[in-house]
Amino acid sequence: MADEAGTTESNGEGSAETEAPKTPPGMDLRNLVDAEFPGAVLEQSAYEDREDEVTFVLKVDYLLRVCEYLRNHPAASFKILTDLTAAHYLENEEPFQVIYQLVSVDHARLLRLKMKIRDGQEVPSVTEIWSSANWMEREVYDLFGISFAGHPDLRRILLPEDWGSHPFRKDYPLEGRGERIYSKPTRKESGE
Amino acid sequence: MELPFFYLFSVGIIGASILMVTRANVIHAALLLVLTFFFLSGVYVLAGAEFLAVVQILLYAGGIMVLYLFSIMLMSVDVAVRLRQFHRQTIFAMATAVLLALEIWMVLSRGTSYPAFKSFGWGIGATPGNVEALGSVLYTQFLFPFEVASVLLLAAMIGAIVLAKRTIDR
Amino acid sequence: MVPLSHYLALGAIMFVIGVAGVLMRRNAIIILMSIELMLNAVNITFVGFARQLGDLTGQVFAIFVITVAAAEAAVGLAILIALNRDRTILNVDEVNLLKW
Amino acid sequence: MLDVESSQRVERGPSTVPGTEDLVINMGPQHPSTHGVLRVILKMDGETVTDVDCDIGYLHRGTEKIGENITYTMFIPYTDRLDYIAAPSSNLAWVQTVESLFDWEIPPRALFIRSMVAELSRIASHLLWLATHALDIGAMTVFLWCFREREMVLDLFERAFGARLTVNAFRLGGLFQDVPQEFLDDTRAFIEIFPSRIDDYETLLTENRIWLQRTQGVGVISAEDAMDLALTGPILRSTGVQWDLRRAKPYAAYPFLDFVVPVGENGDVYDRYLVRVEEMRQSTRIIEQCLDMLPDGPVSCKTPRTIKPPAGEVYHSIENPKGEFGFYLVSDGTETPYRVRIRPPSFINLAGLKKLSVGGLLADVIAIIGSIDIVLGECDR
Amino acid sequence: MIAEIIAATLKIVLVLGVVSLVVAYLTYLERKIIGHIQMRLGPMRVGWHGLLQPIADGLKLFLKEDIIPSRADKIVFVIAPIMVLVPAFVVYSVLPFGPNFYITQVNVGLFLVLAVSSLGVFGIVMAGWASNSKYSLLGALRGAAQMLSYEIFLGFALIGPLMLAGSLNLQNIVQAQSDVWFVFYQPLAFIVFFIAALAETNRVPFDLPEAETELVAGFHTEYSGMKFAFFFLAEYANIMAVSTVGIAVFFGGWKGIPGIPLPGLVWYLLKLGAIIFVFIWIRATLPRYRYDQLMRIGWKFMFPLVIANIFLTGLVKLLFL
Repeated sequence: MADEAGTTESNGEGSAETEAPKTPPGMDLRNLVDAEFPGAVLEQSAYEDREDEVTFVLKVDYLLRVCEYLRNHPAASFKILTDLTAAHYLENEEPFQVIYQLVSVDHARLLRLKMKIRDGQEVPSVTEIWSSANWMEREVYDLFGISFAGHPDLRRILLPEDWGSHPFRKDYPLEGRGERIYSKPTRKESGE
Repeated sequence: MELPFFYLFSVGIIGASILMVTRANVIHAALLLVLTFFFLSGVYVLAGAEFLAVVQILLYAGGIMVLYLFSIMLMSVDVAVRLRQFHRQTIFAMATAVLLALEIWMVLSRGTSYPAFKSFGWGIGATPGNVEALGSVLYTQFLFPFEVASVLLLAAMIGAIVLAKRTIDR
Repeated sequence: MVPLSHYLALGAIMFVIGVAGVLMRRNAIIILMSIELMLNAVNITFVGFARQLGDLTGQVFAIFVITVAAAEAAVGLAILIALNRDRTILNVDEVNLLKW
Repeated sequence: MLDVESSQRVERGPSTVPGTEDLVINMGPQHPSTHGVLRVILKMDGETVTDVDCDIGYLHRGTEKIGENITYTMFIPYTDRLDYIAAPSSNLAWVQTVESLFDWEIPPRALFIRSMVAELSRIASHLLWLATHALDIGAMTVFLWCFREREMVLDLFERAFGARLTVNAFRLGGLFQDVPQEFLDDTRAFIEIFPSRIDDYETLLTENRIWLQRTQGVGVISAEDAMDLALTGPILRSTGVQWDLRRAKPYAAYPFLDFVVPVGENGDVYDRYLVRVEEMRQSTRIIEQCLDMLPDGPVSCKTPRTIKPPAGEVYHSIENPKGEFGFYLVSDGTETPYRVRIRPPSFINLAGLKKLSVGGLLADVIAIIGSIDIVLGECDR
Repeated sequence: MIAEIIAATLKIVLVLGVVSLVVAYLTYLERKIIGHIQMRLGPMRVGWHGLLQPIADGLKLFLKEDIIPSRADKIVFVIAPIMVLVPAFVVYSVLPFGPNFYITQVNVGLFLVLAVSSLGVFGIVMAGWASNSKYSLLGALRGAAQMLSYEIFLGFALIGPLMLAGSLNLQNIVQAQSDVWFVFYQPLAFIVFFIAALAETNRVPFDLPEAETELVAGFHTEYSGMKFAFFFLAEYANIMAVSTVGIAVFFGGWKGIPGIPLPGLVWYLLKLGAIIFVFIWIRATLPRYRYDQLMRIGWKFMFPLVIANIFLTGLVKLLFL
């Protein structure tokens, strides 16, 4: 069912791209996702002329489904999750953005997915879809404190296990010890 | 000249073997046993069995005892050191050993009067450890036992593999 | 020239030490090594006699004894490794599954 | 089989822990073949590896956070310290990312010099990789031979930029100043002798039976798995996927240059070796073309005194010697970036170590770590 | 009687002194040769062209702090280097260096060499176990398995030439090669012997017990100072010993090419230099085998080869001699 819809969609897209070059880049993918998951893409941002900077802002609930769809659909075929990171916008209502940078080798194109989340909100882990997410989600957890539901091994990766806070948040002080809660390990702990 | 060396080696053998039997640390015991074998090969040299002396070092020390050490390292021996080392039956065991020693001593002290020994000419002196002679005896007169020994070794090899391998399929 | 009785006495002492080791110790590896000691005690006797009688048969038998000792060590250690792996046993009195 | 860990056993009773036969080996962070401060915790059954866990972060300096608090130009030297084996490549990734926020016209001479220096850095990086990889597998002569040529490359860097390792090669908008003529002459002299030197290394390794036995069929990964793990660079190409950003998303002068993207077949350590060695040859070709085609003219476009890119976000990546090296940059229109994210090839490729090495032997892990070609400065950032 | 003892002692001291010196300079030779293969100079600072480098190294090692790890088994830890060094030197007691230049001759000479050199593995196992370190233990286990297996091939490879010579006495074996060196009769045996010798002495490509990139330094990871120097010396003494055995059994020992009048000792040294050069050359050229590959080529390739060689030798001897 999904496959059929996908193929017809992609065929339509191929022709649309050649006929109407004026459409903003990434519309084919947008249509693809909208057709399968209406309402999943909250907004789409891209430079007028840059194919590779296409960005979809996704609803958190749809993340896993959209990712899997984009990975497996032949018209998208985003086999590589090349980068996964986060950004902290302190003033926003949903201060954290989780950013997924996808690469399709078959079509030689890039796509950026984004999710805006509140502080403390859990994000579903995409490790089931792309194994490469494993370490990158750990890194985001380590540095931003965003936890990923369903991650097989969510530990800190770059900082010590007992580092008290998440330094890449914008409210992390740059000087002094600040909120950096770091307790020296007791003798017993470090002895093992 | 031989006698002092014999006593030296004997003291070494007895001392090292007593230490070996009483050590708690298995590795130390094994190394002491190797030491015993060195002294033993010294005794073999004195007895004119040079080939046997070298075999003793090559096979016993260089082969079997390395196998022992190898196996000990594969097992967890550090725990065993802290456990009780001797049986509850130690006293009886000692008594048995002493009894055995007495018995052997009695046999030995009366030994030369046994009729079976009398027919041999005592003190002929030894053939020197002639490797060629030993080889020819081994491969002619004792060919059958030799072959049996090789079969025994084969059986032991297969048995060891079967026993020590976790799963045969792997 | 070392008299025969010396060889025999040395063999006897080694044998008794070996017997004592087998009977007293709980550690299976040391028991195996004590058996090696006993086998070597026998070898001394063989070699002593070979020397005394001017006959190589004793040495030949000593070689066979070493062969048997090698086989015994291989199988014995294999058993110990199997025991140690499955039940982490090193003491003989814990091997009591077949004890009546 | 080996049991060194278990000191907690009780006198009686069977062991209840099923994993007691495992030997845990801590490899690093001061181990000779972890190529820096990488700590690998290996669980082994005898000599067979059953589990791999990497402990990284010993070199974590918060480079991304630093980048968010200094100006765009000031961050260029920090990129040197990421992949310090091939520093110009890191510079290139950063300056191109920032430039892509503007609509500057970079002069062609600068583009060609950038490509040329990036390829020189690729040669330098691959030489260091080959040297240490061969040394890990025990071939010590290759190590010193490779270093001889790497010294020549570093001398070229010194001639052009005044530094050997952390060169700070490029500026936003082009180059700081034109390279001296001697640099071009020396580069030409270098690429004339370099192919024969590659032949020398290959004489020692490519058909060496021991080398083949140690590398063929070791650390095999399929193209699907490699993409799933986002392995990029020579590792991905060794599986037969022709994915090279110089080709797929051409940047700098690469659209005008003719080169072959070598791919392997089996995705094992040996194919990665072949791919990298062939890449060195191709790099030589690229450098030669750059020298031939090098146009005259300025080396920098006019840039404002303070660099304030328009607000926006961009992800730009280049083909670093190790793989895809990219920056995700968010600009809020001020002098400093709002968010700098480094897409580190070593970090992500290292995540594949577990997949590559479980089931192999201890010696294979060494070969596999070598074949991944990590540099911890960029892995830990 | 006393004169005999003094003469014997003098001989021993002389041979041991010369051997120690040669062994020390083997390290220099190795560094120089490898240096030139790798397009560099090797040691150049101490003395003319670094000639005093081995002495400087020895002094440095002698003055270094002697560290015993706190959780090591101290007695075994101390005995281990001795157990490695002593067999390495005892072997020299029966090796022939010249027509009249040897310590002693015994009629089980070659056999004794094999037996004593097999004891070196004890030192390795003891060192690995006593260090109480996993790298050391792995190195020791590898070492034990490797040396135990390759000793067999080494011994079996020597049986072919032995059958031709009909003696275990090394001087007799040398004499038996007055006409033709055994290497021409027994090329297979020599190949296997040489490979096994590389493995026995833990040399590249079989240096697994001390593979620095895998096991840091293998069984002697925890050793320092003079104890470390003992392992080092023993390694080179073993190389020289096994080369000497190879020369005696396959290359006519101290016998030269007829027509060139040189003393036996000089011939021996020339041959030794050639063989050791090959050892060093191999080290500079080849990568390292993996553990399972090492065992595989041993048991599946070399073992059948030596058995076939013995069989062929016996057959030829039976039919044609």
